Amino acid sequence: MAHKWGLAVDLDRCDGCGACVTACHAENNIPTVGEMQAARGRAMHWIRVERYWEGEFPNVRLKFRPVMCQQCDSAPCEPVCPTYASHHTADGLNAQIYNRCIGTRYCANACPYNVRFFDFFNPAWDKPLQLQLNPDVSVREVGVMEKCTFCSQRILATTIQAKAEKREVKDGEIKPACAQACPAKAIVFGDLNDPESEVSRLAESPRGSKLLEDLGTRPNVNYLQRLTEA
Amino acid sequence: MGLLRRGGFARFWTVVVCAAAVVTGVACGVLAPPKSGTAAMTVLPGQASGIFTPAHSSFGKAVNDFFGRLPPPTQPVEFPHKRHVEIGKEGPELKCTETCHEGVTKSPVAGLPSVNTCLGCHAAIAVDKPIIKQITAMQEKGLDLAWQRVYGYVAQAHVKFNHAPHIAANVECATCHGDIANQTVAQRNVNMHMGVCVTCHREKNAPNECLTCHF
Amino acid sequence: MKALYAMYPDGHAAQRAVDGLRKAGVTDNDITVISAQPMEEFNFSHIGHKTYMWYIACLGGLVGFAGATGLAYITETSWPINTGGMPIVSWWPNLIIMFELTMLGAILASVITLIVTAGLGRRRPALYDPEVTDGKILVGVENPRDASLPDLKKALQIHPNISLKTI
Amino acid sequence: MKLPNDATITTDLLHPLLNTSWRFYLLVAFLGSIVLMGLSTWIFQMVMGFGMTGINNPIFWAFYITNFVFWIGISHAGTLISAILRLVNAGWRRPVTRCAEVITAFALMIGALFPIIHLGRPWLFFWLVPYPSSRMIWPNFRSPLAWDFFAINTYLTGSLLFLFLPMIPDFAIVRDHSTGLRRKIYGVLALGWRGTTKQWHRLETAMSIMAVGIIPVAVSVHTIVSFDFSMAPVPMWHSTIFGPYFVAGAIFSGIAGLIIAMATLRKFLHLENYLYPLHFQNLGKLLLMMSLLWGYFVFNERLTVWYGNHEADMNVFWVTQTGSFSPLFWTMVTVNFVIPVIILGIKRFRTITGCVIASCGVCVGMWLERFLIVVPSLGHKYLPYSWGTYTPQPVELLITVSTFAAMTLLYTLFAKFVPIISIWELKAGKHPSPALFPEGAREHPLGEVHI
Amino acid sequence: MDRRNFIKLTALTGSATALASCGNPEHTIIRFLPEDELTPGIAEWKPSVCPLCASGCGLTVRVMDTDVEVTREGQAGVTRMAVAKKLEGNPDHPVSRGGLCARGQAGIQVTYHPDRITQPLKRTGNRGEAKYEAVTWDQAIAELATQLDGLATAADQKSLAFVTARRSGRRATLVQQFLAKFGAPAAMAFELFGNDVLRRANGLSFGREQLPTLDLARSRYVLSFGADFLGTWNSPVAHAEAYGAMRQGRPGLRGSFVQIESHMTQTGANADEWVPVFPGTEGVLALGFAHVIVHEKLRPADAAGRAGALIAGWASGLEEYAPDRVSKLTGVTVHRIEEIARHFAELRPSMAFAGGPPLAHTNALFTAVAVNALNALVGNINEPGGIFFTPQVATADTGPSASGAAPSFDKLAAGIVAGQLPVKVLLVDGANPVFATPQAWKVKEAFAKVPFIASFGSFLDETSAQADLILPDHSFLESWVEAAPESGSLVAVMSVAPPAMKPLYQTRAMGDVLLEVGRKLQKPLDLPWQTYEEALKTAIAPLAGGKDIDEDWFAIRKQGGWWGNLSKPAPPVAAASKAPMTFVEPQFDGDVQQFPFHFLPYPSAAFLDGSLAHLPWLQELPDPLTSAMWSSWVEVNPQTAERLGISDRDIVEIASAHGSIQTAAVVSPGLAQNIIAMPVGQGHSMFTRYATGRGANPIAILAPVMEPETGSLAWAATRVKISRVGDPDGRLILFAGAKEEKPNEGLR
Repeated sequence: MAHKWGLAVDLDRCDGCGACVTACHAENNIPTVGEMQAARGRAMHWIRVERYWEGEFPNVRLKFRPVMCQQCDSAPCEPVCPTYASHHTADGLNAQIYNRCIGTRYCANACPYNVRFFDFFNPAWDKPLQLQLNPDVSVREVGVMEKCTFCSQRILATTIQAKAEKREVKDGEIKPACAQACPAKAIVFGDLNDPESEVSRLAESPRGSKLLEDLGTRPNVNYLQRLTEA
Repeated sequence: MGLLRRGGFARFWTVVVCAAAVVTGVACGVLAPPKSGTAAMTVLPGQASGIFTPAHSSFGKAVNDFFGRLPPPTQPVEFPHKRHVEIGKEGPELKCTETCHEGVTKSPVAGLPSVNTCLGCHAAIAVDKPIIKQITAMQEKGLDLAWQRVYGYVAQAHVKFNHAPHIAANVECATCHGDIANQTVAQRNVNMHMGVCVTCHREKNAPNECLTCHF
Repeated sequence: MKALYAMYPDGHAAQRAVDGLRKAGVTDNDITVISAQPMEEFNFSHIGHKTYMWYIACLGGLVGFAGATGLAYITETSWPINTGGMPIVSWWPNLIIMFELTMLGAILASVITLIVTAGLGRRRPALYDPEVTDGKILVGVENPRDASLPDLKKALQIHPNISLKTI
Repeated sequence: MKLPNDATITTDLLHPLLNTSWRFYLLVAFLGSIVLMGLSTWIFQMVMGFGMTGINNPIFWAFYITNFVFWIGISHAGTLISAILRLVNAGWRRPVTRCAEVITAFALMIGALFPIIHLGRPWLFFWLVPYPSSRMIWPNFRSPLAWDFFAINTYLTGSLLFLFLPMIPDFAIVRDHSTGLRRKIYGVLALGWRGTTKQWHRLETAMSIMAVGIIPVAVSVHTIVSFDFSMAPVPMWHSTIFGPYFVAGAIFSGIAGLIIAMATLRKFLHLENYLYPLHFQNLGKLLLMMSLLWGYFVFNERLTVWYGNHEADMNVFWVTQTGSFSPLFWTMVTVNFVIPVIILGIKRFRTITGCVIASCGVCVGMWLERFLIVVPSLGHKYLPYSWGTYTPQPVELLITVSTFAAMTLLYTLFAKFVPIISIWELKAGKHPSPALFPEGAREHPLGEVHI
Repeated sequence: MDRRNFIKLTALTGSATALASCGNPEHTIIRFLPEDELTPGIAEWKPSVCPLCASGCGLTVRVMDTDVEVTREGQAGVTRMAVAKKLEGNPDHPVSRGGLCARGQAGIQVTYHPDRITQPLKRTGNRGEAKYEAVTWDQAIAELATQLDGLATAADQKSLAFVTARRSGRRATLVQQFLAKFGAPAAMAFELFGNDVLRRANGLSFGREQLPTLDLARSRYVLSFGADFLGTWNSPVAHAEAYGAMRQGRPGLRGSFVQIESHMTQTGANADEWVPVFPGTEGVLALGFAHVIVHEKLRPADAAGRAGALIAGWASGLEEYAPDRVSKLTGVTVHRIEEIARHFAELRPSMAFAGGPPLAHTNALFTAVAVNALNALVGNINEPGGIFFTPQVATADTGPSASGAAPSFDKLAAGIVAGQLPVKVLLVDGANPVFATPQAWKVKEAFAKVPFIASFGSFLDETSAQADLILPDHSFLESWVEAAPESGSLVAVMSVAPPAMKPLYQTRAMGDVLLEVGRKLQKPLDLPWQTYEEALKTAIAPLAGGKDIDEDWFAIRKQGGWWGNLSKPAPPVAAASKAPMTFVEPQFDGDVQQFPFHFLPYPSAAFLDGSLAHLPWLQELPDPLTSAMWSSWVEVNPQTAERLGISDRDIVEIASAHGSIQTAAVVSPGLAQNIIAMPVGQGHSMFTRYATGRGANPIAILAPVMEPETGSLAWAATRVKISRVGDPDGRLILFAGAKEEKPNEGLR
């Protein structure tokens, strides 16, 4: 049975520390664009922790929400790509194929979550910072789109491993960088087709909801709402 | 052409042309690359300098990559594959996938042997041959063989070929590498392009998803 | 080639010349009338009127349509890739491409027909006289049979001060 | 006003072709330098990286796409208009059609260039072409950009042919009036045109077929351009009105462009005897109609959004109505609606000057309209945390400017090498045989027959 | 960094040398013999310990075979090395439990930082000029030895001073032994956001001079007095893990959490109830709660025992802390006080703790003791879901103790400047006092007076730049690394791990250098170990208590440390005699009229006290609350901003009686009208290319107000004035989108 990879983000556990953001940078060779480019609104964070203020002092509340690619089942970014660079895989991933991307940036426009990022320049690392680069992930060059892949390199490695050992992938065996780093264990990754998996169990939660559900994008990320009172 | 036959227009056009010159000048001015975003640091002795980037160092390289032209590999020594494979046939102690390219069975990368590997055997065998002398000398000097990849892709293809699963699926090395067993230095025998991979994957109904190789 | 022709100042003269030729038993196909503009209102301008251009254009359109349909279907099924949960062969979007190629087919077909049937871009010399561009109208016969020459001359000589020309 | 006769028509209209003044070279040099600057800017942008533009996250489309839509819009001047006029056989079209069709051809070429300029990796644009490759993968026909590719190519091919066919007889005329090399060249271009009754008839049949064909294509092209936006679930983009809205806007700006072009030609090529105030009045009426139509569409678009009161849409709505984009918005409304309606609605203002003023306003306004469609929506999508703003950078401005120069340059060159008014059509319209006239008919200076 | 985008970059896509996995290397490349024979493409996981803060989280390091550019005998070439690729939390480690914070993730960039010091350096230019020449290790060590011999011959060993970050474990022991044997005063541990007050209070209340371990996971009601425990305070990773469990780890039971602070922190943002109070009155509030609890007979007063006895009038029912008075003092409504008090007493297990700004006032000790008393009253000490004290592994040897305690840092500086403390040789290890101290302390002037300064730093920061000799330490991935976590774990922990990779440069572990210097002295110090590793092994291996010490050692270093129950845990220290304390108004520096605002510097989520500002990942990490990157800012309450005509991104000047700084304003609803909050971390005058000259440093303008009992800096006790001095100039970079006039605030 094919997998259907999904995330569950428990906003009641998330404390907005940003560990996932840095972990993602480390795992996926996301370039640090630098002060000037950041000022131009070109900072790349495949996962970002959105924060929203509510109310005024002293009755002020703050809410965090980590937003990464929602890997939508009917993703608006996919059909608009003229070269199939953005498309859907059999196991429910929203793939972005860098080498096929010609940089129309249409997908990024179509994405309601703004989780797609464009390489405005060739990335650059002051030597020897590049020694940290993860050989399992491409270094994207100028002019291509990139986005959260659910750490597909980890998924692939584990599935190959499992295949070599003639077994199924165990639940919780695959962890994207963000889930692995998260100290509060707020991010859970797993197979939504497997009813036993942790992520499916969380998806059942009454607190569960999906981001911008009304747009009909059918995301594969479940957000478990933060409770306001004990 | 009959444009502007009235008087005074000559003057007008001269003005316009000057304006054009100014525009161009200004253009070049504003197009100057932005200044550095960071304070210039005094580089201390022994500190690394320079940057790492996927950009091409020259236009020529860029064009080559665009057309997928890889420079022909030039190996440091004339490694006789044929000879070693023959020996491998005779005895168990020499196997492509165990002795020199041991990564191939368990890793994405097959791996290229270092001098140490060579001298594992050649400390005793054929020590008088000049080529062996040469590499022995290299090891003493602390140098290694700078093998060049024979195949391999331009970076812009973003291809990640994982050897291990292919070996596990009993794909012959020769399928992609050609009959290296009968060559001295490895040559680029097979013209590998995406079509080859896709066709084979379709025949063997291996995953044909882009993400299998491009990520 | 040889030809016998005369230049006429206006449509009426040309019309008379044409009628004369017809009387002389020259079939419409052998009569050549050349003018610097179409002269719909004169009967002679209907020589060689018959054409299938409209049908050919429609045919071209059909070809384009078929081509587009095939292209879309074949390419989409040759490597089925799911985008946004849409069907692999999704006809709504394909309709747009099919429409465009249909129109392209029609347009190209009609232009090609024009070039072929109007004998444009041919190399071989044809009966022509630059005076035409000054508003004169040329009426003549190409490769007339020597026997019929006198009758033709008579037919073309509708007025004394019209000078017959031969090549 | 003396009416031109056959002879004067030919001499007048061939005059620019047959003798050249130094000012022509000066003008070409001037425009050429700007175009070159534009090209080098583009190369600079490619070499340095796309980041030289002001594009950012989340505003991934801005100036280039605005220009793309704008030029495609302008391109609707010619072919569509002249095709319609041909079909209804409006005699006053005769001096107008060619200048119009030329605009179409060149505006399309320029417009089609912009999607390539705006690509992150322009050198790979050919992946949009469906051709068999070793990759065994094809373009995605589900993408509006693929539709664009087909639509624009069809329209471009059609327009070029539509422009070229009626030029053949004129080339023949030039051929017969020139000598030497020029004669050879025009001889080739004339495709051995003689003007036999058969040729004339085939030509006119072909023209009417194409006129029938080109109109739906033109409509489809701008509808598809509008699909680029309306297919995406972006606030204020995802709207069914965009198709007709864009087509109307395109014709609107197209007519404006045509009026400006004609006025320029009339002035500099001294075509007062061919382009009468009547032409401008007629086009002015068209423009007025389109202006009202445009206003109607804008009102519809805004009203539905405001009434629907969807949160995300309203963010964009207010940003354009009262927010940072409001100055642009209200400028647009003024120059696209208020001014044209005033000028063109009042008969005594509907002079050549009046039309030109209105048209210039409309060109600016329509450019703004496209900008206001593209940018504010992208800057204010659903999650406020990822909102953004946009400021154009030098490269974008320079490339934009250079395309206007390119348009002028191409037009100038065309007017230099091709009779800008169709000689034979003019003649054909000029002297219908009295034999066909009912009694009491009088001839209109433009070949119209008024009973 | 932006510069780099324009150096010889063509946009013409990827290069052949991007990664080892693709393309052909250059023909002319020189290869040296591989350092490690690792199977290329296969990752190894090695244990390590995160040194970036005091929590001592255990790491696992992903190590892979990589081509590294190196220079051998002046010849540039490439060699294959096993280098670290990614840091993850060690799932077995009792502190990190598999998690890792953003700072820890970025720690890997310390090793690969382009501005790392690669070899010993000797100063050639003036101090602070950053002009250095390369010297060999032998020369460097000889140099240091000569200096020390100079002191020895002059019988002036006392004038050797050693400044270090607060360190535990063998590294500290080694330094202490070194100094003691040499005859110098003990090392001075300097940290800006220190917790000495809390340690002292815990010592007084519970006999444990250490930070508390919070058993959040099992708690039902958490009362935090200003402690940013999820962000920067104490042991954030352990806290976050437990916090997650507290919220959703127990089916049907969700712990609630109240944050009492005067400026909203990342932690406060997660609170169910956020209670702003007047700065410095948190102690009163705590006693207000206690008052309610006692009076409503929810708990008997004597339940507090020793901790309660430290509060004057505790036994008599805390009459002067009646809710109405407390309400006046703190600005919290009576109703709220009573409500929270009842919850705290009833929803048990509950816990209360204080940290951060409340303990940075002149009355900090009172506050801490009061909170302890509240805790004790409800009986949360060493109870599940309450507060624990991690058993401490004794790593200090019974060697000679240092001759004379170290003076507090401000006194040292003052002493040097005044010439009373003639420090002749100053060794600096891992501290950056020149940056992290108020200008009023005149540390830079003091350093200028010291004849010889040697630094073990890996980077040229404000302090290292003063050094005459730099003996660069390994990065933590290249050397033996250890940590004895003071808190965060319920069992005793001693983290230790071998190098995860070979050193990239000619650096040396500080421990080994000290040992070698000790040997090289004219009068060798005969320290009991030859190497740092040996020092670690001798103390840590026995913890396992196995037969074969080598086996134990192997097992320990393999799992990245030892943890478990100590055979003989240290007993609580006896009660120090202390007069019962009463609330005294906190003292603030600066006249209220002239300086109307409380100035509240706080450790930034990314840089802590600024020691991490050199890591590009952290510079580009959006701040949790303001989403600011690459910049520093000051937070102002909306009403205040409106009153002063300040709007977002405007440039403002903050002036205290001791100086002024300029930075960009962020209008934030998360703090009271009379408070100005500013993150610490930016404003380095010299700290690698990424941090130099960026933003402003709030520490500089702090008043030299000290907490009297412990003599630690009361960094929240400064008053300032703020004024708009300029329009936005782009120095503040926000990741969050610009707000329009019709902002969409709510979550969708």
